Amino acid sequence: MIYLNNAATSWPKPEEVLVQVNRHICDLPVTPYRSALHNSGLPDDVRKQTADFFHVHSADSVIFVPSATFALNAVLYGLLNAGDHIITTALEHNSLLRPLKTLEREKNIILDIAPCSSTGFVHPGDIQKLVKNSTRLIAASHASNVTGRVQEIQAFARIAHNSGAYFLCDASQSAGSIFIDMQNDGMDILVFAGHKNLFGLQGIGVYCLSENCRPRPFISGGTGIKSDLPEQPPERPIIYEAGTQNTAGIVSLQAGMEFLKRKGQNLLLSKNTLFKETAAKMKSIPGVTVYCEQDTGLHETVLSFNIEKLPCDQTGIMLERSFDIIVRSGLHCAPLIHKYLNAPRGTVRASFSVFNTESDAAALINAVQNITDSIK
Amino acid sequence: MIYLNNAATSWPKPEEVLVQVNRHICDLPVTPYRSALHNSGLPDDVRKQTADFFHVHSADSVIFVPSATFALNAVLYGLLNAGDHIITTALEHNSLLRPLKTLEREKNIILDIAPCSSTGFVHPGDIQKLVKNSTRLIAASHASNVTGRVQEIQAFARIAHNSGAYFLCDASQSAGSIFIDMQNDGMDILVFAGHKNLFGLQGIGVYCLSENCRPRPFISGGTGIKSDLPEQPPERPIIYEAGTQNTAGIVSLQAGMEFLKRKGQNLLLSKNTLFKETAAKMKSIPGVTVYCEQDTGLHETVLSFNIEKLPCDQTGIMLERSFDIIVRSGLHCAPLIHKYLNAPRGTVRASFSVFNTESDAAALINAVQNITDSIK
Amino acid sequence: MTIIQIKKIEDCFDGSMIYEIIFNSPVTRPLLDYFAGLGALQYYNFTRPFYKITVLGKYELQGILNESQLKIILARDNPLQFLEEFKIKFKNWQ
Amino acid sequence: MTIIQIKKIEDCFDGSMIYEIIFNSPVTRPLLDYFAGLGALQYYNFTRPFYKITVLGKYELQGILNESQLKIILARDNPLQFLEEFKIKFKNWQ
Repeated sequence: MIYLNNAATSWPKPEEVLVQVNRHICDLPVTPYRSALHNSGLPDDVRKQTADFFHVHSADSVIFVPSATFALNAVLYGLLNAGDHIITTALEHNSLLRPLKTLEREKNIILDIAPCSSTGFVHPGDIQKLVKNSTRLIAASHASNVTGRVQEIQAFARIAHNSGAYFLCDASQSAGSIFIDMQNDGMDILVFAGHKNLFGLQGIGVYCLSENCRPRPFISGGTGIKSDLPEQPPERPIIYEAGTQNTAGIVSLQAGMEFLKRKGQNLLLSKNTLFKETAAKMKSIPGVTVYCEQDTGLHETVLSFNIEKLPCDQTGIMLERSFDIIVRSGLHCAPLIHKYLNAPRGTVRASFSVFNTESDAAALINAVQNITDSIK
Repeated sequence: MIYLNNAATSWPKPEEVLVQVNRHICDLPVTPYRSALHNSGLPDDVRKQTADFFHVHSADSVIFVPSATFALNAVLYGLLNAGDHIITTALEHNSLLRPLKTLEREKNIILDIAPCSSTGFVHPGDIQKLVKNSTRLIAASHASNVTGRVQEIQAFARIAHNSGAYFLCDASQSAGSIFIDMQNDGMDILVFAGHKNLFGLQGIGVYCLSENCRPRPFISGGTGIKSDLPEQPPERPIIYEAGTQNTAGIVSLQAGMEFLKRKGQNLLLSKNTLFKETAAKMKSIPGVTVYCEQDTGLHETVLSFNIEKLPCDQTGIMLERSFDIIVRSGLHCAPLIHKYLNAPRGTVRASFSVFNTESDAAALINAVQNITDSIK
Repeated sequence: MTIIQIKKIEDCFDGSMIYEIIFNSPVTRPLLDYFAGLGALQYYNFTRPFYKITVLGKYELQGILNESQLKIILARDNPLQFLEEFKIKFKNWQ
Repeated sequence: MTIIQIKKIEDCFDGSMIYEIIFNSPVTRPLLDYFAGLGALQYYNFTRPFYKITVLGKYELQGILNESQLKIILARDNPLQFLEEFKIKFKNWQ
């Protein structure tokens, strides 16, 4: 079985993730925030490592949550009020679009969606055009989860800050794969999932806030400390963290970041090379459409394509059942981009991790070749 | 090290929890809801098992969430509107009290809190007295996480239903330890944590809804299916489940329930006996106050006490550092009950799991005896 | 040969009517040929051959030869009637 | 002997001022006796002896003899001044 669905969840995980998670489950449970007398360093050490990894201004502004979806809901509900104008893009995942759509209906926020090119690139000028006096937030993906195209986020940030708005970057697809410097990139809110290119388990997400970005808390509950306060305590991080955390998930994220810090640079270079070569080979197969621009621009290693005469779902099943290659087909939870790709029913997406090999890529190309040959 | 903080998080976990979680992390990731062509049974098999375990009317009404705290926030925000009257109790955890306090401030709900006895028992009559025409919800713990006292929840449910209100039962402390039949007990909303008496990992919680209880969705996002809908799809369970789930947590919950189904009955009987004997011994130590009624009523195996001349935090540290016994001291995130216990600074809480032995209990009694002897 | 389970499955689109049909034994070549007689067959002769049978306006069958399950994608108007129709057709084969 | 870390820790009450003080070597009996001279000592002679020194109106020290850390619970008025005061007292011992 060849796994090429890493954009959904990376697999396999590095060995240290398994080892550390196991150790954690076997060890005595920790009580976050409380007395350090038997302190495992959880979760505060991981907060520091995360702040370091993404250059967040302070470890206390790193918030651990169950998913990037939760993070986006929390920040959007906590930040937006009736009449606020929000600009987002056609690339976005339902984890961003759906809460915005619900807020549009329930809270009368005003939503504008910038278009993208046929390879999933959002021109900063198209964002600039949408800016109004009431613009409070520009929210955009760092990289499309469909085409992999990396966006000019520093330009988005500048546009936001020039108009007195916050810039939210959804880096779920890129974190761990493409270098992110929260402060230098001008992000007010950085959101990402732990289970993709950071190699954590499913069930851990993170958001990081700039000092001046202060959403209302989205959930409240037990904090272990200051329990006498009737509402959530006002200081970071606990203002945003209530209830028992997914500590195994936090440990897995830590192990994943340590793995990347130690081995990431070389592995990521090889992964990018493999991706570019595979994209080029895929493009050269007659009857195949590839939705990326492998020659220009920075790319996450997500290869979307279609075999022209086949529905994407059918190609997906054939690859999985006849060729033992797991890809994903359909909209990839990003419903708006496909109009721009001219692929209204979606794409087949092969997404690579650092553990994929040349032989995996060759098997994919061979299978697609085989399928297109059989159609003739 | 003797671990008596199982009411916070149970430890150790049964071996099958470790084995199944490990297998899950090593196995290919699953895509919930989608094509069954490589179906691991996750999470729908666990939904069915949970519905069976707690006698929920339908597996689709079992909702997996990151924590009981999340579940309570989701249900309360999804159900309550301005002017709604809610009755809760002095026993409750901040995971219930804090969202209600926030809703009182933000959404103008009206909140009444029923008192409890000096052992943490809420008389149903005291709930009945608070009922109004506008009462929409009665929300109460199944068992106090401070005194362990189990409540007469069927009476609470009757009061709720006679007044056209919903009954929400927070069974975080009791689920897996005390038999729960959602339908027979008259619960409209059953909430619990997976990491306590159900032996799952931290980071998994559940809520179950009766057919007619339909909160608005609290978060929205990717669902993997029906991605073309602009908002969350309307059917259960996905209306309430957005984003990547903590699948390792769901697997751990499954393994925990299987463990309890196979071995629970005998182990729980022994645990209760051990608890009653330990409570009786603790009561007999001069200078110790015990906050339970071990002779009357049903009890979760949570033993709260204080050494009269010592602050609870000091007793807690002494037990941990001088005697290697891990308990928890303070308010236990339940800030209102302590007034009724006449323990305004909190209690020391020793909480048992089925893995605790007579020798653990003897060590606790011996240590407390030792401390009280040293005070004289 | 009988159907042991019919399970609704989903794709990315609201309103899709797709079921997985699980048989108690594999879909062999004679059965596939019978199914093919109901409509138009696309057959991909891979090591594990993939088939797709289109019964125009009614349903589409997709699966792998010698596996015990197939996917039926039903037309959106009257899908359950077409599912019943397929079940009867299958019964008639036996 | 020096302090290598001072870490704010919390309890269940808002406004509590509690720090954990970590030394580069264990609190031995002579140091404990010195601390005891600053206020009133409660000493529990267990296998791992527990001590508590109350400096009335200022702070309380709690720890285990021969361990390298202790907890200081500061009075709520002017807590940081009392923390400084403790640090000076500790320095004076050396």
